[in-house]
Amino acid sequence: MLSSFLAILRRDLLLSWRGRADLLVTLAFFVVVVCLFPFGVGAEPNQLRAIAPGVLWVAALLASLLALHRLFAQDHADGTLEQLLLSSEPAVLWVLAKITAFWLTTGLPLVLAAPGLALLFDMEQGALPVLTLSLALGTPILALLGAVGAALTLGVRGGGMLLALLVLPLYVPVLIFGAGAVDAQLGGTGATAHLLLLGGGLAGALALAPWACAAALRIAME
Amino acid sequence: MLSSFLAILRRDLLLSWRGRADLLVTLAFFVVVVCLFPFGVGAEPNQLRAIAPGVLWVAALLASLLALHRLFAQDHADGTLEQLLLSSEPAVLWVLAKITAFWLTTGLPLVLAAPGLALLFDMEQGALPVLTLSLALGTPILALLGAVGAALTLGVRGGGMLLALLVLPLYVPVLIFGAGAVDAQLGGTGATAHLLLLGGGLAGALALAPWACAAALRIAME
Amino acid sequence: MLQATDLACLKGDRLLFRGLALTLGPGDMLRVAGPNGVGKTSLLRLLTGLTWPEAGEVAWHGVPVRREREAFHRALLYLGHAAALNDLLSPLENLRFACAAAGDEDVDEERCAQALVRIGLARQLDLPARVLSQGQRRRVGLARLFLSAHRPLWVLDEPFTALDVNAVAELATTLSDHCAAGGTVVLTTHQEAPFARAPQVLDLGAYAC
Amino acid sequence: MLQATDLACLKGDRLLFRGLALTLGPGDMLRVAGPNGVGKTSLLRLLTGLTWPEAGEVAWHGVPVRREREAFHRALLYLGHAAALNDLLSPLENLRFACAAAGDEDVDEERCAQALVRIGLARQLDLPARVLSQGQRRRVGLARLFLSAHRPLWVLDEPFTALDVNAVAELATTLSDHCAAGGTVVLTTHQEAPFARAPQVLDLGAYAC
Amino acid sequence: MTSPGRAAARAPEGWLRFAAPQQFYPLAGRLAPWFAALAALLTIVGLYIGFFLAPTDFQQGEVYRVIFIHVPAAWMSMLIYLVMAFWSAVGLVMNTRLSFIMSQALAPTGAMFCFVALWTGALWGKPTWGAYWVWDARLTSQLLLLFLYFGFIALTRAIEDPRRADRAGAVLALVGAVNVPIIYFSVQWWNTLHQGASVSLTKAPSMASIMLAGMLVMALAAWMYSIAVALWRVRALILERERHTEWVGEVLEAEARTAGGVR
Amino acid sequence: MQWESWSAFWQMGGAGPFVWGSYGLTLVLVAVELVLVLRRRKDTVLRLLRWRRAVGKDVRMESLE
Ligand code: HEM
Ligand SMILES: Nc1ncnc2c1ncn2[C@@H]1O[C@H](COP(=O)(O)OP(=O)(O)OP(=O)(O)O)[C@@H](O)[C@H]1O
Ligand SMILES: Nc1ncnc2c1ncn2[C@@H]1O[C@H](COP(=O)(O)OP(=O)(O)OP(=O)(O)O)[C@@H](O)[C@H]1O
Ligand SMILES: [Mg+2]
Ligand SMILES: [Mg+2]
Repeated sequence: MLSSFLAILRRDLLLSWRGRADLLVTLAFFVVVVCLFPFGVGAEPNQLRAIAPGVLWVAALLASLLALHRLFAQDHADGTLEQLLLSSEPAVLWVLAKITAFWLTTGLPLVLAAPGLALLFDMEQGALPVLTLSLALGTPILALLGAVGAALTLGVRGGGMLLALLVLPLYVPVLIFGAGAVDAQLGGTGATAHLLLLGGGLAGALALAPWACAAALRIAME
Repeated sequence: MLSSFLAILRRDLLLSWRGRADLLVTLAFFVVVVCLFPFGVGAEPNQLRAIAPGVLWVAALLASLLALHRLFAQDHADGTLEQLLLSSEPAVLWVLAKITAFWLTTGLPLVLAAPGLALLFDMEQGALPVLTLSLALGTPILALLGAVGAALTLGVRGGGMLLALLVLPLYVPVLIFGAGAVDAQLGGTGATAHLLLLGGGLAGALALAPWACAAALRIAME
Repeated sequence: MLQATDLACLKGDRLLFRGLALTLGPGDMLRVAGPNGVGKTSLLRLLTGLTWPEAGEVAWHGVPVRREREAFHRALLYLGHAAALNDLLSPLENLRFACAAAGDEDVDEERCAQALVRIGLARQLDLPARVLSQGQRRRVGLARLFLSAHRPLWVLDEPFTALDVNAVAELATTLSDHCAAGGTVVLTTHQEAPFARAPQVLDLGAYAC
Repeated sequence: MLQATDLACLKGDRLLFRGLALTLGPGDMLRVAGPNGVGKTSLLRLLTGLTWPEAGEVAWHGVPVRREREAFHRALLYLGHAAALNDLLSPLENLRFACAAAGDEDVDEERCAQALVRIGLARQLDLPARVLSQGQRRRVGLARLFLSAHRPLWVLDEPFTALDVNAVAELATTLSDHCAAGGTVVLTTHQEAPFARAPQVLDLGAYAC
Repeated sequence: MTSPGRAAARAPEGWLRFAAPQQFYPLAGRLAPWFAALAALLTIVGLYIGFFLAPTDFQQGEVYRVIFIHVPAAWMSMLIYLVMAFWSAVGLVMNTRLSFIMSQALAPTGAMFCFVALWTGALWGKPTWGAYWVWDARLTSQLLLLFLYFGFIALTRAIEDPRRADRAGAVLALVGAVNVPIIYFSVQWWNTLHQGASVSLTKAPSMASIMLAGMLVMALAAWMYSIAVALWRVRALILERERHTEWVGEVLEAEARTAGGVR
Repeated sequence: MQWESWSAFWQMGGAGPFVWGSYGLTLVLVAVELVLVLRRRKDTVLRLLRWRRAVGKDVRMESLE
């Protein structure tokens, strides 16, 4: 059991490493979206400071969203998914392995890069740990929820965008609590409540999403 | 000549129609991103009004960007592109046809939807025509520049995101003048200069991008 | 023992076949034949449990395959039209992963490399699969046969496609050997291949509606 | 007249072949043979001008193909490994578009439908290509042959793959007819096919490095 | 059939001779150390001027000494992109491999200078403006230039077939070069429209000529450094690309014989 | 001479971290680049030698233009 979990984790990490571009480029997208904002809304420092947590979180969300279609698409197209479903191991196991690898290669870099970008918006240094923590708790939820969406839209025409439409509503609560945590910290009310909620959400998603995802994949193969 | 231009235009429009979801979903993505913002940055009306043009333009830009990978990917994967390159018609012609169809199905809906969304942010009614016009001039530039990026990254590992990295710097001027036009109108200085510059940019992109794109496609087939 | 009773397959508006029954025991090799589009691939996917039949049932040792999925899939090797190759990984990595994911935990790197060398990919062990030729891609998938002798049931969809003459002959031998050792093989092909013993033929055209 | 001189093809670290020369005139049929991975597909792509040779030159009626690209491509029909089918369009729409895009402006809906019926897709004219079987997909691509008699040079990469026995025979006849009418055919295949006159064989293995 | 013509084309006279990788490889090997030495020398002189001769700035204090690295790096980053675009154009028009190799050899160095300009600017900004980053036009366009560099490098690395990588990179470099001035002016306009010139780079009204001298010397050093590094990188790339040729075989054998002396 | 003592030099009138941060990182980047560039050719030579030995002498071509 564990060994096939590890085999899949290892392979997916290896794949990201092979397509290194992919790994860096999710990050690059995040960076670029964040940097784009000032061009849209103007370079007024106070305004930028006020919208910084929201912009960072929305950008992280979009970057995760964009990476989602890669989660199963390749394996679906080349027949690997078919083989995985014919494996005698339980599907939740390898689904979880794939999601873990996905988060490690797309979510984690965002978490690590966010504080640096926050400085571009001149965010208060005291809020940086909260920003990082909120992303560290929130991006795995995005990955888990997104995986269900990705599995549901697999091979469906217009899949990529349909996916966006399906998961964005699910992402909204994460966004609210994530950006809210930073805002609360900046506003002085403390972010504990928000962060606890995010943690709870993560636990819930971890418990449910892999099952939903496995079921969706089996349906997609019909 | 013209007949093959039309044949390709017709087919790409038909394809979008078949994959209707796609068409609606670019639009849906635009809508959702715009609606996401208030959740990220908080619902303070003045602030929202101030960032409205920027948010709308950034969302339009991201929506166009996301749709880009579909421009050639399918045709590349199934061998159609190979056949097109072996056609005796000049490549610029069908490249332009594809870009036109692409804009009609992804850019135009955004242009039409934008005024409605602007009202959600309580934007001044006087600025709506300028918003629409700036998008009408700007989104074709995005499509043209994006097509070059899409052609360059075709079949390259990490393509989707690499594409984002390549084109986003090129999109910045469009974003600046587009959002700037609306801001200028709202600020009372008049948007004519911005719109003229956008128009000039469109003419330039129309003259150069299809060639660059055709060259890039030929290179991609090597 | 694979048994199908009264199978029917509906695709969109079209009933491909119905009332199809078959029983395969150890040592049997079945060739599903019929013109293009008659439903061979569809039948094979039904037999593996990847899709549900419209009517009827597939059973493995008397148990419907959907009921004891895991036991059935431990006994099954299915190679479909798609080669299940990731373009970024080398043949060796692909094969290694395919075995690990299928639950063959005793297959190590060494044995995978041997299988690939045996199937004629000695020079391509470390190339990314993307650059392989069609026939070479096909071979990577087929290398799993050498590592799956312990799986009694092999279901192969057009295994000979894109292979050159020598490879076709060698593959035919491998399949014959598997049957001789008590395995069961179900395959489709439009090509003639030099099997040791002519396989049974199921002409799907006869069940077409 | 297609002429290649001193061709060399380099893929990554591997020089597939070099010093390859060939001349094909009207009525010639050439079968490029050799084991998997020897470079047949690569050679065909060089001949069509899709890729640059590492050394040497391909000329059509004495003019390098890259120089007068349009004239050459008006004379050429190339069908590669990929079927150039869009999954959302029906065979009819796909074929219609393929002809229009290639510049065959006189091919109308009627003729396309006839070609598809002739190749055995009468019942699938309006299905989306996504649901077709492998052999049916292949046939849609091959239907272009019936509409391309005016193109003298046909370059076909494994045209017989996935086809059933009848279709193979009919395709062989079509190709023989094209040559008899003064056309030129270059093809690769690992299968035997009943050509009217045995084609010349270019054994690529002999040029391998 | 074409070989005689090709043979003739392969031995052009004069300077053009060095367009052949085979000729350029040894030349680059001979020239690079000289440029490197020159770069080291100029750096020492420049830093000496910068730190020991140039006086303290009466407005900014000592922090201004960042200028001796900041400005040369900024200039160099812009110049290198233009040079890359130039070589790309030459490559596409004349179909010479060496030109593509040149532009690819320059890109990492350009990106490095671009990053240095950003980094030093940010460190300079904190004490002078109170923030590491403001959305000033010049800074912003520098940032976008960095993205253009990253895009170029990522694209050429992601494509394995060298010929495709060459040409795709060249198209991108040209498209980017057309856009660099557009980006620059649009950013400038955007910024001034929005917030007026609340911050502008303090162009010291009377930059002491000794400061100017230090800056220029350092800029020259950056030139020499770039040339040296690019030449070295070109050598590696040429070997890689021409590995199938006779002459590379000879070079490799020669290097193997003097094993250990490999540089 | 600008500086009263070495420590004054290192402190840069309070701007030490900024100035030395700039020069320091630049130095590091330049050093890294030089090492990478010089090693790259060495690696290439070794790799190609190994490759040539592996494939034998067949690969040689007189011209590739
Ligand atoms: C991240 C921040 C910064 C970036 C990206 C940046 C970028 C640049 C660029 C691109 C140039 C060359 C422009 C040209 O020659 O046209 C330049 C020059 C210069 N920068 Fe910066 N800069 C930054 C911060 C600063 C700061 C904080 C100062 C001083 C307060 C400064 C002072 C200068 C000066 C004096 C020049 C020379 C101007 C000239 O010769 O025209 N820079 N910078
Ligand atoms: N939605 C649909 N409506 C009508 N017919 C359909 C639909 N989906 C699939 N079909 C038909 O079902 C058949 C599927 O056949 P399948 O792929 O099993 O054929 P096959 O025997 O494997 O053929 P081949 O030899 O070409 O591989 C095809 O004839 C296809 O046209
Ligand atoms: N980057 C690379 N490095 C090494 N070898 C490569 C590289 N790219 C392609 N090749 C080899 O080049 C050959 C390409 O062969 P091609 O596709 O032309 O074969 P083919 O003769 O059509 O074979 P098939 O009969 O299987 O279709 C393969 O052997 C492949 O392994
Ligand atoms: Mg089939
Ligand atoms: Mg082939």
